[in-house]
Amino acid sequence: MADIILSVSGVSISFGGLKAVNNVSLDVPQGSLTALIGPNGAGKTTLFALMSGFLKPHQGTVTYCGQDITGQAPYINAVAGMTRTFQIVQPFAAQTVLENIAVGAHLHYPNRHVALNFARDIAQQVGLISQIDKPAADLTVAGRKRLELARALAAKPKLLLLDEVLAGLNPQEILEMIPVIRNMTQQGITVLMIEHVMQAVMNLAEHIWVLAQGELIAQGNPNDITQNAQVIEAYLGKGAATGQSTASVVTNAPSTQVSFASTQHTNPLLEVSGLRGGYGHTEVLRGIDLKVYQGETVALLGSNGAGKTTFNQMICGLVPTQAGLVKFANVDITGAHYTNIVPRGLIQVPEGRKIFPNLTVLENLELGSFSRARARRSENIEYVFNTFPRLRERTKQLAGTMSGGEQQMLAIGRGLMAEPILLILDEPSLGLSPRLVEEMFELIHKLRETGLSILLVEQNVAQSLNTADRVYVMENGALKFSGLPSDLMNSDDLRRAYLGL
Amino acid sequence: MTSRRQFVTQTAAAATLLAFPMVGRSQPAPVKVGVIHPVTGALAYSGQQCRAGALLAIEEINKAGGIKSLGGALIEPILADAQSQPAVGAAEIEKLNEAGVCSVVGAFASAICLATTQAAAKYNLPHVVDVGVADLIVQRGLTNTFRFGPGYTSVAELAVTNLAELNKSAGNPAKTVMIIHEESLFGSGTANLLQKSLPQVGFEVVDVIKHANPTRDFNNIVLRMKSLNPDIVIPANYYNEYALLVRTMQQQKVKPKAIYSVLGGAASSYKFIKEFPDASSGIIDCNHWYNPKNPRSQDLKKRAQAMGLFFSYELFMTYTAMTLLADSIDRAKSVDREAILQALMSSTFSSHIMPYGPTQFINGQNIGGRPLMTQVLNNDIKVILPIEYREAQPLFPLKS
Amino acid sequence: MKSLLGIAALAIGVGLLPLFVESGVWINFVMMTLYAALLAQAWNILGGFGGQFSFGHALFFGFGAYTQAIAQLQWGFNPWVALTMAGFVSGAVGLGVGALTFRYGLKGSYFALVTLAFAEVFRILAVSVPFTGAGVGMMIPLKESVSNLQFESRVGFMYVILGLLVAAMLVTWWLQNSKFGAYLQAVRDNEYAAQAIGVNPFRVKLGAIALSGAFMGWAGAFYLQVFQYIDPSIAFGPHTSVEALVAAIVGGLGTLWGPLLGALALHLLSDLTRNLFGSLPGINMVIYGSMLIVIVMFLPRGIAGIGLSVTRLWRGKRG
Amino acid sequence: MFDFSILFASVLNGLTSGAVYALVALGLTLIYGVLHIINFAHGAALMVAMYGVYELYSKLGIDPYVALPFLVLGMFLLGYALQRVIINHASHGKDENILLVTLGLAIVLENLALLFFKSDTRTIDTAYSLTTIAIGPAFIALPKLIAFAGALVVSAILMLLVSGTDLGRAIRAISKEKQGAKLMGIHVEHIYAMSFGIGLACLGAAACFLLPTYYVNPQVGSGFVLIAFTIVVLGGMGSFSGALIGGLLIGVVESLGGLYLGESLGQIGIFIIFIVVLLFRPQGLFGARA
Repeated sequence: MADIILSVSGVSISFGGLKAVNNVSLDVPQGSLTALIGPNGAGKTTLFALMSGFLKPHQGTVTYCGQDITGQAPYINAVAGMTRTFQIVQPFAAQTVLENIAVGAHLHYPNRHVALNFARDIAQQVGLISQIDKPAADLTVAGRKRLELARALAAKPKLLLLDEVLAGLNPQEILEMIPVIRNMTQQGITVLMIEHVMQAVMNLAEHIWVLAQGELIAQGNPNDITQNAQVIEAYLGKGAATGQSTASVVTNAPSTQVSFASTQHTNPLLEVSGLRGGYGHTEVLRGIDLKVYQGETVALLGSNGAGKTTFNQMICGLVPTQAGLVKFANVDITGAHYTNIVPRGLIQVPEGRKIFPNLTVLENLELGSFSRARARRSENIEYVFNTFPRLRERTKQLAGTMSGGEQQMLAIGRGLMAEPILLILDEPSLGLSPRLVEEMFELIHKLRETGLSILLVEQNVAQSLNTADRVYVMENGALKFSGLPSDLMNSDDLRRAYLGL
Repeated sequence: MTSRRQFVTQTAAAATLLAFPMVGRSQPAPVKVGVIHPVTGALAYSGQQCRAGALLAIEEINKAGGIKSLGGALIEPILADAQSQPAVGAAEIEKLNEAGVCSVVGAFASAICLATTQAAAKYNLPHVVDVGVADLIVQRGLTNTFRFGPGYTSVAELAVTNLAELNKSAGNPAKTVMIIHEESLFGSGTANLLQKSLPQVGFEVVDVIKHANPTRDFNNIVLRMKSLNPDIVIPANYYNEYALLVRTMQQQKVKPKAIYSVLGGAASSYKFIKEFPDASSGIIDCNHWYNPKNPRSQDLKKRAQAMGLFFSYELFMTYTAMTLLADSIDRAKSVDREAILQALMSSTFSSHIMPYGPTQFINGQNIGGRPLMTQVLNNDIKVILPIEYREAQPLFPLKS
Repeated sequence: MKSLLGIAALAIGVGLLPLFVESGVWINFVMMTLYAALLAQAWNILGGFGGQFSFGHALFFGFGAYTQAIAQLQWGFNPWVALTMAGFVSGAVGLGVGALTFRYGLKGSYFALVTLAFAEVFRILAVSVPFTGAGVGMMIPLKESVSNLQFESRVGFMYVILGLLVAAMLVTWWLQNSKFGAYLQAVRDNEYAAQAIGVNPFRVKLGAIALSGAFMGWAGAFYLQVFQYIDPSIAFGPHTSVEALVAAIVGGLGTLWGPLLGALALHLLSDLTRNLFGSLPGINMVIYGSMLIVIVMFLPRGIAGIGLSVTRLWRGKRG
Repeated sequence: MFDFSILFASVLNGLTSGAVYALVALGLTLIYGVLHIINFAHGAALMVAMYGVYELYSKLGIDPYVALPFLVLGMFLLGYALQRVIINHASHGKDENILLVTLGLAIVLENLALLFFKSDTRTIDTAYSLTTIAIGPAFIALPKLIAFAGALVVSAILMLLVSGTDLGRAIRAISKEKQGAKLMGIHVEHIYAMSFGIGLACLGAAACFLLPTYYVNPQVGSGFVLIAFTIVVLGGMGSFSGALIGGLLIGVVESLGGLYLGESLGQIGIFIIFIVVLLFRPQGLFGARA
């Protein structure tokens, strides 16, 4: 066993009610290439922040090269050779790519010219050399990920923490990045990576830690991990480990099959065709065709960075559409202003809840009926309270001070206040404990029984499949599968999309 | 809106003046005179009053046939705006110099005058200071700078002696004094002088309070006054604060034996009396004032009022400064700067509306210049001292 | 390199100006423009490169001016010596204010307002304590000689301010071509990312505010030498702070030439309007203010930003 | 050194002045809380409102207190238009530009006033301008008492508006969670403009309460901006109750400071508080951590 460069022992931190990281211990061997995986909201990025000094753990210690660096300022750690990248890329937007990299290079090369030359070498390594004079803001997602990497490399780290440097890249780009990362270890840099793109993790990492609900649930080499029932459950949800149980779930939902069949002939409630678009220069959606029929519950699956959330924002009018058509209730709402979309009853419960933290629970609900169903506000509040008894207890509490689960309920309740015709649920189970996840899906079942049409965007596959009438799988901004849950369960698409097999 | 009308008439006047040269073809070349004041910014009101005064003077002179010795050449005012900033004032002097003015009148505020006189000195450009009471202005050995009116030192000294005199003739009812002044050059300078000299004539200065411009509320100052209960209150500040102070005293029922202002911003202002007859009544002021016995001053007053302007000290001080300059140009018989400087230095200008002694400039200061003591009596401003200009008996102490 | 040649060209160009221009108006115009450019460049070091917006830069200006005055009048120093001191004193004040505000992590509007308050506090102190001459202010005697840093013609002063501005621009150039400058801009654009690669934001910001303060102080000392009179509201009043930041922003934040361009544009604008409409008090400033809004509307990246690509117009640093 | 009656009067006076400051600060804090704009045109806007009061009184003989509703409405419309038409478009959402735009607006408004009303200070002399009421040993000018009461009422109404209506909820919601608001169909630009309008409407009210005892000239606003900033910070940027309490507190501090240190030096206390609060409690004495 090589000697340990970074050792985390028993670190915990919690925000509000939520234990983001709970008593995690792990040792990173010198010169290794290891990975930290886990579903969204598992606390991976928080753990990185604790390691690199951006957060101070409430308990536990962080040891780097044999020294206790618990809560030591990030820049001191960086000087000592530990640098990190950020999941949400943080370029120095106003400066050129070369200037960005040079900032890193200056850590070891005070002289401007030397630093710039070194920065050029790094740009060469990561394949940015052709764009060094562009302003960082003009880079594509892939470009920015590379820049993130380059800037960290330029600081000549001993230990490099990579936070999802592959997320949002298309398969081609991912294939290009893999050698770049492997190359680093050959230069003797210890790499610890958070990654969702499993095929990458599987063929890069020699050792994997799995984090879920802030706790370390498994570790080992890639093969052990893929076989590990706990891991599969964490990713695919309950019952996915054993195929037939889920199958039964799907088959014992005949009612849905019928409703699905019956709606086939009528016009779809939501009809999206050839939808393209993204942010600035980067096209996130590469042509999406999707239908939701009256009374249907449709699941849209995909690893994160696949473009699901962008899709939601686009049909709700928050992100401009570049091409394609969006029809809702037989009305073309392509590129319409959000104030013209919401009143039609296309209501979204966004990823990350986006509740109003500085308002009370009641006020949040009241604003739910700001532009729709205002007349029946009080009845609807009653209805929501009956659906979520826990919210009733918290009427006067500031929403921001509630636990994640409660906030999620509030977000859904707020959405229901507008009497949605189609309800979009974006990652409703994100960051919830297993018990709450169960509750959440029971609730979705309930809503569905009321005949409400639902577009469910999820990572929790098995649960979603139990709930949905039809399924779409999105990958890198394009649909990879569309059909019945049962078909998907038995196909490899799923495992490929999630475990890279 | 009267205000708009005033504005229009005033600028119209300016316009016609500027038009004059074109009118008279046979006229000799007009005499260009720089008129620089802070007509925008914090000091805009006083600046505009000054400008109006200068324009009234020029109008009068031109109507009366211009500069005689120059074949009746008309005076052409070149207007400049110091924007209430010394730096801008200095820049405007450069502009006036290039515009070929033979001399300059201005620039109301002491801080601005310091900058403009110095800038003008570089071109040996005669600069008549209209108000600028800070004595620094004429103590720098600038040979181009002339101030016809008194500086605050002489005003303060006179104020103190007169106060002692008043007090004595009334049987020394007043012993204690409280000074309230604005915090900049004029207020602080005046206050310092008073603080030194009042004790020498037997008054005890119980308190000196400095306040900012603007001060939002004078109640706490007045409350302090209430607790110290001085016999005499001496304000030295600008119009707004002066008005607020006196009104607040009235509200708080503080009635000293006298409100005795030195260069009081509002004390001898017809505007103030019109707006606050009660608050203003009885106030004594030692300030720039015109000779009430001189009929010209009365019709100047009428002309000003006809234009919807108040006949304020800024107006007639600049008016007088302008006439002094015109007289000197006339005696210089040329627009040559050096000649005008000589004429100013040797000036014995007497045909003015001020109650001054014989004009004589020493180091640029007219030693004949002096203020008058006025008091607000039944809604009018009456001269009470010195005797030769007295219009009414002083009311001291105020019975309350 | 190109920039350095540009600065040299500026120095030579302005330096030779008096050979062709006698007009006092133009010399004065150039002098006041260079002076405004120095204010803006000083502000730009902290505001443009450091992303720390100060509304109270008059604080440093005032300290410079009063140092210049007190050193001469009360300690009998030669004005040139005083001038040197002025910059260092203001720089030190910058360190003090920075140490306080950055230590407590103030940024954005909070930093802006605290600087405003500091300036106001010292204005009131200057009015209240005797050794600044209180409200009466301070006046340096008129003794025109080079050794006394007073010149009978504006040309002399123009050379002095030119020298100061060139120095400020060289420092700015250095910011664009040095480790410190790179770190400063990194902190401006993204403090987290900067920390992750070894930048200590606190130290970097301190350096910037000290530099910025020093040049502001020299501007203040220069003002005193030219106009010879200073009082608390001239020294610490908001006017100077505003003049500095407006010129810098209008010209283009975080650029080498922006502040000079901004100062030039604004001075042309204000002189033009003043000379065209001087007889109608107010209208000149109305036009001036409207132009300010229009400039911001159409040149969101400042005058120096005209050349930049559309995407850069919209991105760039946050206040 | 001062006996009770003086202190009592001074505190009362501080409260009455503070209430009006609070009114000015309420507008500022609302605008800051929602748009995160430091509105440099606030003082100029107050000046405009005061000229409005002056004109209504001197031309149409409308009493300032009667004019209040018109002023409030007028200022609201002005504010809405300024934000929707000018600030929103000119600023490109960049702080430094917003700063310049509001600065430019201030210059324009002040000098338009100079153009139309000339520079001279104007006061209105209502029947009650100099009436005073004796409260215990202290005399308080009637208009100041009315201003005090009025300011409290207006702030109460404002708080009801902000806490009790959908508009108010939307205003607060947007200040923290723009996207969530959009998904509820709340029109962000419209709410921004509403907030700016309401912010200026407060000034309309403040003007009506000020003029009977104060004066108006083109620069009059500048005297109130800095103190309003102080109050906003003291109360916590975006906190309404904070602004109200902060206003009263500053009023008293100013009054006592003026009483003991003299007016000029007395001001220093305000700014020391200002700095200390900013350094050690930037969320304000009453605000919650942002």
